[in-house]
Amino acid sequence: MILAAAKLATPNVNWLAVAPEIALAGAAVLIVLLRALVRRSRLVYPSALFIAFAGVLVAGGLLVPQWNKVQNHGAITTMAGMMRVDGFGVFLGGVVLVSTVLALLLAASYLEREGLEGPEFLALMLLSATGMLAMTTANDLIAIFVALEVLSIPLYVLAAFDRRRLTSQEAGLKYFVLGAFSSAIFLYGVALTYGATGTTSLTGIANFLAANTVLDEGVLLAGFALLLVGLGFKIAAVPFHMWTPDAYQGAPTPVTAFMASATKAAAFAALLRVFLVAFPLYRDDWQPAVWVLAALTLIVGSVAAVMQTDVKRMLAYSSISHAGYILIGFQAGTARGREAALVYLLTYAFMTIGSFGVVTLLGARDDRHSIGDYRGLSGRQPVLAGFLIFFLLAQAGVPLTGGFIAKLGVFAAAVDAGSYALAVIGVLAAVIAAFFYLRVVFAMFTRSDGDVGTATPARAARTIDLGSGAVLAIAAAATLVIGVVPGTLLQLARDATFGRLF
Amino acid sequence: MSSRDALDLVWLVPAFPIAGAIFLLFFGKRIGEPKAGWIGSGLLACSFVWSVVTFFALRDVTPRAHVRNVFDWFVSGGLSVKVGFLVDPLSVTWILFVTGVATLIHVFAIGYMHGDRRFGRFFAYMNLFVASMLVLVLGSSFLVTFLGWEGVGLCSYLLVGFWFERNAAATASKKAFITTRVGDFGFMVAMFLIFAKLGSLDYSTTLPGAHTLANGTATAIALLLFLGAIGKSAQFPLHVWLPDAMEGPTPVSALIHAATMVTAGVFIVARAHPFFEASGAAGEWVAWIGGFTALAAATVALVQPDIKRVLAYSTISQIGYMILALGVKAYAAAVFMVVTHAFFKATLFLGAGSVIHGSGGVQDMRVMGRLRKYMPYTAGAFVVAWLAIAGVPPFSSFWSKDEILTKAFDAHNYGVWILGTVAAGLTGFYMAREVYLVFFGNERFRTVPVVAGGADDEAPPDANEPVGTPPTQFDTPTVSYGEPPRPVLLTGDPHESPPVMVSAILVLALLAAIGGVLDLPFRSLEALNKWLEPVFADVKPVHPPSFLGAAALSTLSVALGVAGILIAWALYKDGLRDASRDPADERLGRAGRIFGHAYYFDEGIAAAVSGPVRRAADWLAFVVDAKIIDGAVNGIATLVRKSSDQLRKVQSGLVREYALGIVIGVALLLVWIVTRAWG
Amino acid sequence: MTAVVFFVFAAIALAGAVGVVLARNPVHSALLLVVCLVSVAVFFLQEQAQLLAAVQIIVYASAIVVLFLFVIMLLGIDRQEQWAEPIRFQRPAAITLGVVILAEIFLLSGGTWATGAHSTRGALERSGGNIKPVAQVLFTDFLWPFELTAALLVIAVVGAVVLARRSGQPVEFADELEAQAATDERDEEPVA
Amino acid sequence: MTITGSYYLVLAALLFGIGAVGLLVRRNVLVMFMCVELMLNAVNLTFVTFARMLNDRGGQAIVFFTLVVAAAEVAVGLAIIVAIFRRRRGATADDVRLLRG
Amino acid sequence: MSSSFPVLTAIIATPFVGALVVALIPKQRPELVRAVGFAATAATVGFTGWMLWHFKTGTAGMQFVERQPWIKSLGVQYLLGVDGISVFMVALTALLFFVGLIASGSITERLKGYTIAMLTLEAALMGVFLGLDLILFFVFFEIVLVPMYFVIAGWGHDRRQYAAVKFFLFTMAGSAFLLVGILTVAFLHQGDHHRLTFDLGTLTNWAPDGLSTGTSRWLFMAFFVAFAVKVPLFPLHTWLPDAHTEAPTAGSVILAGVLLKMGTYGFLRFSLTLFPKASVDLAPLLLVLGTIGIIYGAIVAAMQPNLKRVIAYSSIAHLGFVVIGVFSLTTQGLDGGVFTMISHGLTTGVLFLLVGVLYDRRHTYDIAAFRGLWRVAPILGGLFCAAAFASIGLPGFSGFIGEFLALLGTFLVHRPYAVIGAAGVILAAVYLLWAFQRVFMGRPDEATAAMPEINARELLAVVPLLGISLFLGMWPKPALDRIEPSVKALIQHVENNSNYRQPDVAKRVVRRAIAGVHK
Repeated sequence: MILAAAKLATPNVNWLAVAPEIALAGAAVLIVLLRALVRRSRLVYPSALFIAFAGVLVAGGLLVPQWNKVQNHGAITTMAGMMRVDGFGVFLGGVVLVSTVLALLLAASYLEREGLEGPEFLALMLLSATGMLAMTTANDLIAIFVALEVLSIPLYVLAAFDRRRLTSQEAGLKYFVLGAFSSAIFLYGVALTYGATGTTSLTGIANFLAANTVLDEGVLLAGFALLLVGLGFKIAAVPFHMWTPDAYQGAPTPVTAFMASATKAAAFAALLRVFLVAFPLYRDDWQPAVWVLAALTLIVGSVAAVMQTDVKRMLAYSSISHAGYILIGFQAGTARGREAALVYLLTYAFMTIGSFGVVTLLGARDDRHSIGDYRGLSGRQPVLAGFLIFFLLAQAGVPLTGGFIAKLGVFAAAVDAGSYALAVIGVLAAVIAAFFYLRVVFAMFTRSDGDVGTATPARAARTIDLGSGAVLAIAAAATLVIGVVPGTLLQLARDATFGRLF
Repeated sequence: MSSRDALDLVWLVPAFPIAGAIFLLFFGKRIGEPKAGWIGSGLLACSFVWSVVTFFALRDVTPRAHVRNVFDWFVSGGLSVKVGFLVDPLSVTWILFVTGVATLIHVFAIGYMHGDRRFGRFFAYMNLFVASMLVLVLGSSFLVTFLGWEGVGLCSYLLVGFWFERNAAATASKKAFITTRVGDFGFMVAMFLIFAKLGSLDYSTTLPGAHTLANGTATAIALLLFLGAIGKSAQFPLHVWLPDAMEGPTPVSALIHAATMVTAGVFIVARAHPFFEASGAAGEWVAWIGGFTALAAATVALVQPDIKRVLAYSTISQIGYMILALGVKAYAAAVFMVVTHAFFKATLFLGAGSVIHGSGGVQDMRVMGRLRKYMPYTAGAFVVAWLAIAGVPPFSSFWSKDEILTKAFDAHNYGVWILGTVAAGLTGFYMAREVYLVFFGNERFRTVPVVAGGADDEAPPDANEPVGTPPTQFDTPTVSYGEPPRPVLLTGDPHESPPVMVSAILVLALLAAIGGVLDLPFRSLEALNKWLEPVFADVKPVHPPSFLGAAALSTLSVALGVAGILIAWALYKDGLRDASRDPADERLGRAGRIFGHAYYFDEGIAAAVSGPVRRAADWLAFVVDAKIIDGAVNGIATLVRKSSDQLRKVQSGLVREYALGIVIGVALLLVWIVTRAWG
Repeated sequence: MTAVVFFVFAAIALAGAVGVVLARNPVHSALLLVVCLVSVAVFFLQEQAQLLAAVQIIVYASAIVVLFLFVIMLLGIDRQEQWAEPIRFQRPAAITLGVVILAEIFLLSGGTWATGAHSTRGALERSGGNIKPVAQVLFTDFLWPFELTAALLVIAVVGAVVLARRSGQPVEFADELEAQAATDERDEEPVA
Repeated sequence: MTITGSYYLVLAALLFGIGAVGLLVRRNVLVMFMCVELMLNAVNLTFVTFARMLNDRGGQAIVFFTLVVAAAEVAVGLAIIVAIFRRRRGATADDVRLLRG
Repeated sequence: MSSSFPVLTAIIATPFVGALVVALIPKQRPELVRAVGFAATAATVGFTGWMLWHFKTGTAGMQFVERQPWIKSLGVQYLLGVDGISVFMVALTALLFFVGLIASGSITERLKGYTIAMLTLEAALMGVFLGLDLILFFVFFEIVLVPMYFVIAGWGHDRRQYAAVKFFLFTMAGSAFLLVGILTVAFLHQGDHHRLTFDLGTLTNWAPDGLSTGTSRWLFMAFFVAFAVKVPLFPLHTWLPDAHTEAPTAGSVILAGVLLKMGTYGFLRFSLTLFPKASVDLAPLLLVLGTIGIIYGAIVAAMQPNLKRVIAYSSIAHLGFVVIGVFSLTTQGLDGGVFTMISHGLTTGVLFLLVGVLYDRRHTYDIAAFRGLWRVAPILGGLFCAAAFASIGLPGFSGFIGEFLALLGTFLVHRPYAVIGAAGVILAAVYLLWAFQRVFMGRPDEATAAMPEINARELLAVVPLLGISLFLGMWPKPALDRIEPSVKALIQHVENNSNYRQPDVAKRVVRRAIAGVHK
């Protein structure tokens, strides 16, 4: 048996490449162990928290040498080609980890406040982040599929984590049912692609398609159409978006922030990689479809948000429309488009986590966020109101915020690629979006003459704790810096996408 | 100091009143009555003196024109406009009588405006008014003239609406400004056309260049300028503002009618006559409009009950003569008429002012009568001016009007000549009617029952009453045709005005009497004609009339004038038996009503403005703008909101529907894929 | 022989699948799912995936379906389901779309399904079991996803524990939520 | 007659379709979830069939991952279902609609 | 200060730094907030004055140019410069903000936020007029919306939410097309020259030849929409009356005085330079809309029952003159257009300030609520009267010079528009004098009789503006001398790149003179 095992040609593992995932998963496992072994100590939760942050920070720290290595020596392909660590992956890995650490910071105080302390929460979040990280570097449809599940399943649980709230459970259930459904569709797409090309490796597919002309391309086309559906579901592209408002609204707010930022980054990583690496030759087939998806996403996301009365739900819709902007960058299919998508994802992560961060702090115990409750906020909570106004304006794409640079990038990519109409739809969607951002802004800014009965005193008295404060400060600072001096970030994004993806 | 040096200082002429205006605007209230009035009058007198100096200086230079550019106003592209003054016989004639007459009116006003709470401001406006007029006539280019032209408009607005507490005054001032602005539109477009064709707006380059223009262009320019003239000179159809302008204090009316405003139209046509010369058709238009206005306004004046209103229509009529003269290219005659008219019309208005002042603010002639007994000097001056305007030789207007009619006849423009001649007869009648009703006949101001408490009719009426008094029935002292005679409130007898007023009237009356010597129709005595010759040198002379023919024509017009006077004498020599019944009106019957209502022209416009025009504007503002355009904007917003609501409905919360959404997406995506694979 | 087996079990599989959908009692659905899964296992056998066939029956047909049945019993929903469809058009739309999508897929396949390269991860054994070659691939080429599935299992355990743990008093917000929605709509100032 | 791969693939597609339609038409969450299993199963069949047609080991290996994923999903999914329906009657998906709009 | 002093950056940065300083002052110290606000705006006025002093007359090019790379990967630069077209807009902005803060003395509620918003707004507007990189310009163009939104929404009147949102969305929708247009120009240029740049100078040199006729027309229209909304041109104007009416006094002053000019400035700076051919071809569209604006704005203004709306609609009419002047593409027209931009800022500013004075006393803009105010408050009435006549375009005030030149320039090439536009001059008198009559004339009613006269602070805000308007009306030459070289260069650029030739009036005169000799 030992001999037989020895005969097995184990693939060459580049440990640097997998180290971040190991760090995250290791931290998660540690927390689980801690939870299992030490049952009744007050220290469990703080230590779990410490481990979680340590894990994320270590993982993040490991991205730095990865980046340097990748920049200096080219991409690392390892795990039998299942994994490809390149600038693109590292960059989005960074986005994921930044989102994770911010979401963790938010969650830390939120859980305490809501009496939901659970090391499991942290473990699940870390495991989900592991999946996301794996997704950013996955170079094989199966790896993507598994990573997709690794990131999704914890999210189902996390969405339903607040057991006292029916809405939280409902969010989990809906997300789960539809997530499983879309996974099945995605997997069928993988199957068809496999049948059509004989491989699930992205590079393999690309090479195959480059070397062979597939005469009966129907199965192939159907395959990647279904892949588009599966990933479109994760990024909440219309018409695969309908879970988003419900799941985002129902889930505990830090989870929503995490879902909105990190998941989107990971899913876009997969989407971009699959289509730009595996199917660049079929651009004419998928590009129009993506065009339509982007347009629909922009329009529906923005329009549907207009009449929302719940701020959290409105933000969910706005995240849908943001996906539309990123799709614009994807649709361009150029290096500029990829670059723009990356910039957008990072900026968006800061903006959206910032927004949800404020919402987290303002949420009542029932996690309702009626716009009426925000009335007069600038008087009661000037700092929080200021942050939220800033984040909302940034999301609206006001210049000198990251939101503008991000939008500028995708529009530039669209125009560069000749997709003028899509650019126009994008800018008009931004106008509609501005409408509902402004509604919230106005509500906060309106003079509160004490006529607002719904303002919960507890909420009014709530102070900003250290963690949340840090999140808001970091997110705001980042959004601002990106808006004012975007040079470094744009250069990073350019380095991340320099040349071909494979 | 050489003559040229003196002419270079011509800017002093408008500078005096401008300085006065600025000074009085800021310090008028502090200085108070009557010093403010004396300062205003004094500065104007300085201006007159300097005008005289300028006149003598100009006599010494050849050619008889001098341009003094003060500074570059603005330069844009090929357009260069300098603020400069053109001193030539035409402008000097104007500044002389303007400053002279205006000074006297100012002096008169010191008495007339006694007790007004805005005494200082009144003189500031008056000074500015004269200054604007001086800029207008002295301007070396169309644009500088236009500067004064608009300044005149502004001041007329301020002065007509001086007693703005009265709604009638407020409305009249607005009407004056807007109506003349219609004319200004013509002036502006004329300037555009002149610049487009001649590349400049200076008189010195454009006027000599006028003859190079195509006939049509010249006609267009001429008629557009004439539109401006119509507005300022209150000719048909833009005459409507002038009768209402009576709402201002009487010295203002005198200034408007005699010196500063209505003659501006005559001036601009005279100044720009090369364009009219270059155009064949423009002159005809001008002559006919002038003739028509002269006659029509005279008919309206026949039956007016208001002492000032008769004079107002008479002004329109007289200016009609001047315009007629311009139309038949009798420019010098027109200028002559302007000057004489300034004298007698100023006399008449100040006389009327004196009457109103002395009789407690009454303006209704039907309740006057036999006032010569109470105000003899005023009556004397008024009679002189009456004879002058009626064209009785040897008073001034005889000479000027006669010259115009002769020129019209010589120009073979017989239609116009007939209009003018008939109007001369009517002038005799209505002026005689006024004189008889006011100064002769029976005393009627005691026969009408006195209503207690009607203190609002006093002039100046409301300016001194405490704030917040409710408006009274008679907001304005002006009496319209068809209104019953108003009750009179007189605590004592009517009285003569103070010396400061009377002296001004008497000086003017003297001028009115002898003004004719300026231009007697005898060789070597045509002083004004000769003086103006350099200006109108380019006018093709009509063949000189035979002396006999001219004499015959004058005899005819004088006869008509005298006939008019006699008829009036017959009708009014005993005054009125019943103040509410006017014999002339009754004899004219329906025509009288039409005349009385000024052919319903003004009323028609008013009805149109408050009716269909207003409705159309309302429709534009509240239907087109608010409902359609803004409605479309809000409609888009509503559309988005409705769509949003629809999308919310789609988002039903039912997970199976969400799944259906995904499946629909898959199906559609595959449709596209199928078309790609099989297409 | 293979044809007969195929058609018989295809019929059974389809019947089972249709049965899952049509059975009004969830217990029946679960049992019919087993039928379907077992039939598929037969196809696995036919296609030289012996190990998979076994795993299919052990993991799927037994463990998973048992879990289903367990939950059905736990929730006490082993009853007839209302057959009425509350959502209008859901059924016709679902069936139409299902047919359309299938039609599209068949149209796209056009009879030639497998156009890909052969044996990219190594050929299958023609005779004998495929256990060894498949396992070999699993631990070499598919090492990374394999490692990731470890995380998946941790997740499944932790997730299930977290969710099923009975703690904290549930709060009913439903009524309040709806009331809030109503007031929200009233609060809204008309904009644009 | 020979049973080519296409037969299996068509069968798998049919199963997949039935599963998808089932998910749409059934109101019981558990049954919906079973339908997902049906779909995954169809995919498995597809993979195995392709593996045979392409003579590739990969296809079979992939099925293992599907199975693991399905198992994990079932564990978590059922936990969610239990958590949410423990206090309600029935397990009807349509009843869960606090969140909408 | 040396000549290399980055004065333009100082002009943008000063108010912004002021805003930051204000942000650090505690709420409880309103007097400090005010002091810093005044200091910042005054310093901006000072820097602007320095710039004006050192501005070289008689040259067309950009002066005080500052150039720094900003976003390298997109080739975006921090590029500032000022020429004759923008120099007075900068000055006007500095002045109006200074005056606006003086006029904001009645604002006590949330003064800090207000001051921050105003100062940010000033910085952004300065950036709009100084930015010479298309993206930089767009950044400022867009950012303007935010503080303006807050000024309206935070300190406006009853329908402020509606007005603020409408303003924001309307103008944002317009600039949406601008952004796409800008990107398109830059990328098409990149296609030709393999260098992505948004430098206006570079693109100006390339675009006229580099773009096909069709493309340049589309792009012109994209730019047009953005600028037309800002101007605003009929029928895209309906945000304006609402925004102006609901904004607080200083907000209205800035809106009318500066914000609207962003549109006309945009036409001058971008549309004409980048798309000269399309500008010539599509000028009739602009002329028609401008002319409609003149007449329509005036008529609708006349019918408004709300004094502020009257003035708001009058802005539509005034900007109509600017538009026809600019698109007459003649020296006089452009001179007049630019001059009217300045003049309108002054006169309408005064009118809004005075209406604000009324509002502070009576809390209404309803014309019917006032009567006979002149009697009660002679100085206020006199100033309003003067401002009204300045706005009407009375010679002697700046308004006349601008409108006259604009109409004259238009007349040279497109007579009907000029003639119709000139008719608008009549209508201006109608609506303003009518409103003036209703508010200030007649017998004062009791409510009006109790109103106090204008106070010293308010006078301090109003008088300088009116004084400058008078000065520029009497002696516009210094301004025109600085405007004209840039205007001429712009027309030269248009002529070089199209078959349009400005009519040379001077030549015509020479010809005519010769003809006259031969006659």
